[in-house]
Amino acid sequence: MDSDKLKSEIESILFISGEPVKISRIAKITGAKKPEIENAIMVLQGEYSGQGGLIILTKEDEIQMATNSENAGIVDQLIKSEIQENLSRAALEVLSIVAYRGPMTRMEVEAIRGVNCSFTLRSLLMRGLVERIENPKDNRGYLYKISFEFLKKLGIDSVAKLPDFETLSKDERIDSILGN
Amino acid sequence: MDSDKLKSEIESILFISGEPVKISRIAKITGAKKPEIENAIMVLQGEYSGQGGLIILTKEDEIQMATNSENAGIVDQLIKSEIQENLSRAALEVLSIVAYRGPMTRMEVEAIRGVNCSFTLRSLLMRGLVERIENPKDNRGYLYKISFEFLKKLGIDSVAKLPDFETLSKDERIDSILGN
Amino acid sequence: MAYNFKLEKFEGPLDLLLELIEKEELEITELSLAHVANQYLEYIRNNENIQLDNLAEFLSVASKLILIKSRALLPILEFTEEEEEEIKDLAKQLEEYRKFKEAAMVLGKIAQIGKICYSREGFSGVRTFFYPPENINIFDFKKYFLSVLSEIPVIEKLEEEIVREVMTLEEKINDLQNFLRQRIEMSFAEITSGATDKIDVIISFLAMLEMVKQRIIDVDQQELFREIKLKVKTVN
Repeated sequence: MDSDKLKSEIESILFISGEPVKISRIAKITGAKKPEIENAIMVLQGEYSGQGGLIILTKEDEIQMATNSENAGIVDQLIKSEIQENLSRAALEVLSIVAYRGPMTRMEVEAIRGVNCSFTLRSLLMRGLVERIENPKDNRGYLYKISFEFLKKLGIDSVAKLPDFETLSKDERIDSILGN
Repeated sequence: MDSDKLKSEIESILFISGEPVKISRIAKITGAKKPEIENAIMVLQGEYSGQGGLIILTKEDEIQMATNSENAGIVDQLIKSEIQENLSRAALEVLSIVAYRGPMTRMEVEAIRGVNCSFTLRSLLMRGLVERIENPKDNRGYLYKISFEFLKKLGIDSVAKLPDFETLSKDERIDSILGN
Repeated sequence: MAYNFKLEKFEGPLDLLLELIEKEELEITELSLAHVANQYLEYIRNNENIQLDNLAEFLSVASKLILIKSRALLPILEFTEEEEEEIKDLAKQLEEYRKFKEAAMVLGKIAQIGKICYSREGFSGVRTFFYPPENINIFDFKKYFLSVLSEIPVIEKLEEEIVREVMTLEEKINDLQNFLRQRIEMSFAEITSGATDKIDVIISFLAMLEMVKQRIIDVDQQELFREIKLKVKTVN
């Protein structure tokens, strides 16, 4: 498929959808292959990373179009935004653990914080800052991971842009067990 | 004002609005002068006139961002796939909550499920399974309820005809979580 | 004891421990943990702000600190492999927690700047279609509603009850003192023979160490792995 055409179609899809869109869904709609799409997204993300008013957020196998965080002050005036509640220290700790180490179970979050986190996780889920998926290894449990809402709140286009992502996302203890 | 900065701000404004925006409104939000804005729009329109997925439409003193008409077929398919997708478990849960407890706010649905439901509610609204009415207690918010059309399709004329409606709609676990 | 954050609210035992170590400008090591153990124990003894649902976690860290501290106080004590592991783990866990506590502060600052990306309302401007799902009936509604109800967390009354039954450290010390005066000499095993759970044993041991420190009692262990004997210190 013509790569400019594909890029153009992805832009249209992201604009209309407004929400995060799965790459597999883009493949289904455009008829393009996954690697082609991933390539087009990479090019698009590069094009949108400048000073322009729009950016493209990526997370795992999903992408979303949003406004450049530099323009937050301007956009703020346009939308009747819900009151941005401040994040408590507990919320920030759980968020940072899930952002750098997720997807992970609640137990794994609690092992790092040393306290029960069910209340904090629930409130983050309700605010949409954290998502949960079923745990493939435990059909009664969940895995928690960061959401697009979180990326948007921090104004970054992917988790890799988090401060010190390379070092903090690594669990030395796990590495040492695996002998790396 | 820096013309690149102004262009960027206009892009953000148009993206978020989706609808036609008056130039005078842009002037008010950005603090730029009208001729500056008209100039920036001309440049933007040039940039958006290519093969890209988004275009900028102007009509008299209004401008709007929209998808390239070349991609109309793709956009139609996106909407169709959104509507015809099978209902997820999350969607079925939200439907049942809104059925037994509606009309209710989004926050209430989320408190009961413990998970953010904005995407799910939006999708149910779009399919006409749920409808929203203005919240008499909060003029910026909405109340959600099962649509009458959907009830008819289910073969009942009121939610009170749902199985065990009397007991289930008054379940004390919900009161405890909503703090009633 | 001189510490000035009695009223501060800590996010948990690790938070408290980290704060104590950082206040003394120490690295996280077994030695520094032993150094701040007293302050930690003092804190949980005096502080009534510890939330009930966190008490068990505070006590679990306390028990590890007691192991560490008792190694310093009673060098003759032998540790099992498991206990050695626990001591090492606490230092590692604290190191790990510190990374994320710092990361959380950085994220908090970024969030506070308010440079938010905004997305559009999903499918805004697209008109609604009535597209009902096939094969769904009103009994499905009941089924899914029941499953939602079953997932609502029940506020646990249980924990409160457990905590109420646990004696405070203060009470335990008084208890031990009275008991000791009657018996003059007894073993740690005897003291804890009436213990109902691990927390009770921990508190007893904690109290014992506290009394050693306050020179109320003498501790004596004849041989490795033998009973620890407690004696009320004879006044010279």
